[in-house]
Amino acid sequence: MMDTVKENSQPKILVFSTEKISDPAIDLAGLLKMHYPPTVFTISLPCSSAIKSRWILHAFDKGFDGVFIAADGTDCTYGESCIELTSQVVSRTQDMMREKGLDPARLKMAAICSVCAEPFVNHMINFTEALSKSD
Amino acid sequence: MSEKKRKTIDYIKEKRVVSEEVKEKRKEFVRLKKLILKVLESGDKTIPEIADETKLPLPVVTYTLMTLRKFGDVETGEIDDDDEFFYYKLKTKK
Amino acid sequence: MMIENENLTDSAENGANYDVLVIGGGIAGEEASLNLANMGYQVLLVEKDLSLGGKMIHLSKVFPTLDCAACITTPKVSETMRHPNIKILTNSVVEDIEKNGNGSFTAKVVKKPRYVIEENCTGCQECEDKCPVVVEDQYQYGLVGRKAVYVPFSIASPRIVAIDIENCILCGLCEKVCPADAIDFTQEIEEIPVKVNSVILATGFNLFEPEVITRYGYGKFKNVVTSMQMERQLVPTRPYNGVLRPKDGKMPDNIAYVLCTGSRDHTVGNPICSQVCCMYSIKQAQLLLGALPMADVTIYYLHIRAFGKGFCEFYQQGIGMGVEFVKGKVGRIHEKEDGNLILRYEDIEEGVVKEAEHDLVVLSVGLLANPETKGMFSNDSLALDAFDYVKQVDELINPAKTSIDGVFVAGAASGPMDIPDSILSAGAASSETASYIRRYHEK
Amino acid sequence: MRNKIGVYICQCGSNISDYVDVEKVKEIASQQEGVSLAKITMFACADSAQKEMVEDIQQNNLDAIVVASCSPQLHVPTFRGVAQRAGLNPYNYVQVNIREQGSWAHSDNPKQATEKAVRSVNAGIARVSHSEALVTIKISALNTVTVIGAGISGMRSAVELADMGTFVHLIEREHFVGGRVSQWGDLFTTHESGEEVVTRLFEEVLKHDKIKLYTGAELLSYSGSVGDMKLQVKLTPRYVKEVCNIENLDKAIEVCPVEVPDEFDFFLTKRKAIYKNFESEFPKMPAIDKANCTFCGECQKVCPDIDLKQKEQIIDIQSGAILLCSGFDPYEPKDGEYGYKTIDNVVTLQQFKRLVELNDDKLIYNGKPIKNVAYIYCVGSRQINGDNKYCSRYCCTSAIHTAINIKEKYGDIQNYHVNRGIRTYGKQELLYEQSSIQGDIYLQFYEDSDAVVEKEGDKTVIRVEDFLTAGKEIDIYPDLVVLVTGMERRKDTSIGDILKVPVGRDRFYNEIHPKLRPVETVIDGIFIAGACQGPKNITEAMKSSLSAAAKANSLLTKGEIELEPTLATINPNACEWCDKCLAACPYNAIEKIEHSGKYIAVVVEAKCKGCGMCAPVCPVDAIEIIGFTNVEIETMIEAMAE
Repeated sequence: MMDTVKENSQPKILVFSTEKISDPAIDLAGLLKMHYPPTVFTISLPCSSAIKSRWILHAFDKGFDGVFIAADGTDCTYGESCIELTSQVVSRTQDMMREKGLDPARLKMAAICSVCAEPFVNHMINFTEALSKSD
Repeated sequence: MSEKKRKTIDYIKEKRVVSEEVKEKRKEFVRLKKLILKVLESGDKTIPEIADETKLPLPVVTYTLMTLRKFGDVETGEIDDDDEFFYYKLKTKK
Repeated sequence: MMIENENLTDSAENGANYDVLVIGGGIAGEEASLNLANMGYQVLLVEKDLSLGGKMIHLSKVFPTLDCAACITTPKVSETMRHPNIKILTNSVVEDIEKNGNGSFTAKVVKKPRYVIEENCTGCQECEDKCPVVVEDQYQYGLVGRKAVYVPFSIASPRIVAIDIENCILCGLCEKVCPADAIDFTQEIEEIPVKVNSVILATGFNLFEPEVITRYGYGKFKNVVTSMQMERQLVPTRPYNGVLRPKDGKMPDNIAYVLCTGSRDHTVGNPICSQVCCMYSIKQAQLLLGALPMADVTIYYLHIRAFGKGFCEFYQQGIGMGVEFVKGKVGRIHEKEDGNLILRYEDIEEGVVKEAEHDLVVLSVGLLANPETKGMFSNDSLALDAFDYVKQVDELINPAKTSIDGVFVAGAASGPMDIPDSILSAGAASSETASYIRRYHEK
Repeated sequence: MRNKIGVYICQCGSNISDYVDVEKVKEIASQQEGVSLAKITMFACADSAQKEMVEDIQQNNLDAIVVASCSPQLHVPTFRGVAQRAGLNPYNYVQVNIREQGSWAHSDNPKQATEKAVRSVNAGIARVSHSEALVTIKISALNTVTVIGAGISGMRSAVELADMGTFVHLIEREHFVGGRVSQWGDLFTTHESGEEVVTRLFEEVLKHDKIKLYTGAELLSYSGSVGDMKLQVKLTPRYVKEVCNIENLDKAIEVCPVEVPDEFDFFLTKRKAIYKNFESEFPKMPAIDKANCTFCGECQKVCPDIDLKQKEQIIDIQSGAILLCSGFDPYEPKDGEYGYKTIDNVVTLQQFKRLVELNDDKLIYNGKPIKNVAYIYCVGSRQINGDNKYCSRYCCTSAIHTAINIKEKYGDIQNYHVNRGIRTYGKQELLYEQSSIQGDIYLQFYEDSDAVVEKEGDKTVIRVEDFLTAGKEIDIYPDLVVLVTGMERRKDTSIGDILKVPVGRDRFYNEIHPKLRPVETVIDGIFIAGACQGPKNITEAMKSSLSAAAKANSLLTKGEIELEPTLATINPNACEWCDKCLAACPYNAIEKIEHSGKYIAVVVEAKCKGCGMCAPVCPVDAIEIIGFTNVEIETMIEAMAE
């Protein structure tokens, strides 16, 4: 599936990960030499509920095709409210995306625990595939 | 880096003897590995199919195959129509 | 690797090398070490395994919150690894602990060779890739193989390789390919004498080995597995590509749990309840229903001990998800030709013996005392309880106190315990230790 | 802006350089704005490489460094250390992951792995160029803990804290210490009595000059934050002078005309308005129960040590942390629940235990000798219809232990255990075995059914559908029915309300995390221990008390608390107080203040954890997280997108 996409047209994905929970999973994917598209870039934050809509919109503005939030989910060390607040960030941003004529499906979120290497890789492969189809 | 340069394997070779059992175990794994990889050359197979063709006991095939999968010789394919057994295939190396 | 001399002298009061010797780097040992290090005490943490993290780091998710065990353990492990007041020796054991007249202790730490220069190894695994030897992987409980030179497991700490010299064929390939010159076959056993002001035993527990109960056929019937083997199958870093039968790789759809395997059983010499098996089985059952949506899971139990905070609700959640609970004592297991298993059990509700067929059986094995703890002390001086756990001599008021003043116990070394209780017990041990040090060695 | 940046690209042996063209990465990095040197290194983490970096920083006056190597999880402290040794602020350092998230993840595609590394390093350079020099925030902390509740948990924590060198204010609402355990008799597993345990602990408390005990003390208000917490406490007088003649006081009790049911004996006996519990209880003198005293003055006539003119006092207590050990209430069955209060021979386990303590040779209740005792389990716990879905943990063991005791004490007794599955976990299993061997009979009702207690003529009958005999209905005619009642959170929630400690589904105080931080609450500096956090037996309560003592001591012992400087900041010019950040903050770290004629929000540094939950909810984007500011994140995005 990846081979059919020309290299320079591969969709670019920005991942917001978290220092304690999802970043270790993304590292683990590399450790286990699991491959995902190299057009995936990561910015790590303390907690996924700290992501600002303006950053996401900025990423689309600058040429990213998709933004993926590798959320803490229930493992968040800062408390249970993380899940709800992160979802609010997503829905608020998706509203803004609609207003700007951006497909809200270009913003995705999933909880990635610190050993969820395989789920992360699958998310990246599937998201890349979905984004290249929609283009 | 440390100043160590000499190959230290020579040092331990003078002190230790490798047991026959360990040597045997290694040979046996190489044999199993060859048998299984050979069978997979003709196409994707489930564990019972591999066991059938290689005449190896089922648990031996499972253990060896999963080890080969772990070290990147074999990868997982689709599941069969009854949702019971996965097919396994040779990993295409670049 | 040598211990730097500066660490061995005058780092603690009273001419001792360390304020505390913590034995065991599982969750209890880490918690105790961190508490004391944060109070400013110098800690020597000795772990017999190649990595910190104990049993917990190998678990999937943990009851009753279902948060991932690795997400909880690894931050604690790395905090321990980095703490300036904690010195860690892995692959090492403690011998000859003896109490001195002034309230301090001498002991001998025996550091086994890893054949790898710890500070040089970057964990790149190039050697592992080339190593021609495959043996059973003890960290996957024998379900797959590993190499003779290997990183213990992917989230190990330190995440560096070790050479299993017993199974090494001395081909030297690892040394040849190592880009960091980290392989060193000249390493020998090192004996390091230490003087410490107190000792914490966080030596944990052993898992019951079910081969003893021949009626269950563990070892003979490959589709009878232990709960720890199932735990590994449920982890993202699992041995297989999913939950599969070890015999033939079939995806199971009718799984049975046999509770109290090796617990509450005089015939195996362990009459007490292991405290965690009910809950981890209910947890695994819930995870299995998630991983295998079409599967049935049946738990054969005597009593469900869902006693802790949130446990009872978790048990009800299991019932709600469709886990079947049968009050029954499993007598014998037979294997059919297709690998399925017939369980003969006494249905306690109806008072009759019944049979049921399952395609995978998980033995919920109990916890046993770690027999090595007592041997660490000279002259049999450490008292044990009737089940060989470290005896708590003042259980109600000083729960960490042992028969030797200045030696304290943390976690499952004093009896079966779940993770929250182990953490609390380690907290108790750190308080009692700090007070002891103040009483005897300060001022 | 930093403009003398040093960049180091690590080969990691060949782990990175096999797949990533490090030369190319270095070339492009060296052309970035602000970069004054770029180098390739074999192993950045090696000692020699670290020394080289220190020299580079000092010789070239570098004002920031970037190391592109492995995961920040592994080496951020290493390179922060390098910066520090070279005299550079450790926060002017950024690590870029080109191994786990570069060469290894994309070893199948070296060309693109290189591309990704180039952009990631450029992003790192962009980020570091906006980085600020930060210093760790230090707040001073008073090495004093206020322990609320002088039951066994509170006393045990207080003693340990004092042993470790922390000063303790121990405040107890009642006039006597010891809490619930002083009401217990013989205890599993050591066979000490509750009275003995309390006495031992209390003697330790008395010995310590680092513990100040206040009885009759009630928390009124709380302010401040970790390190410096202020409490206002009301002291109710006991109307008895501190130095007094015990004999006279005993006479005073005799002459007191007021009799009320004694709660210490769970209302099985009566006491006077001037009263004491047991001999060793603190202080060894009675107290006058203000609520029931008529102030008739009879006692004062026989005892000059009584002073009915004592006044209420309000005092201020200052401490660095608070440890809550406020305990539990035993579940009080509703009238008619299993015949409680409607059938004469139904008592609770707590009452039964007092009854056993009060009856030496023969077990007698309401004048009748007791031969058959039936225990109904899970009263107030694991409720099918009620709110208490949880298991109270200690009651199975406690009831069985009592059943064994009474058989030993009185001989000829038959025990019936009507239960919902016995939970004698761990070593307590042996008690269950022992009681079965002594001939106790166990009947188990179904999870979703219930036992029924009724009057049948002059007899009391328990009807139970017995699970163990395939649902056969069995009737038992006991002389006494004991309701094995569980634990509930304290009915009086005033302390929790004042301190704003969150509660869990079971309404007990909630810890931050049951495994990682079981004695800490979301409020920094407020700890919980013992049964106020959830049902516990004595050993378990002791463990949690000692754990909390360890945590509180290690927090305060250095006299100051260090906080990471990566906290939220609020731009006072932009902020238009709307309280959204306050609502989002899980740590209550936002305060409303007046600033240049308007209300704005400010971050309380001592409470902020830097999680950033407040930042996205601000409608005017006034909040930034230091180290993750808009300019840092957005320039990174630009570098990655190029």
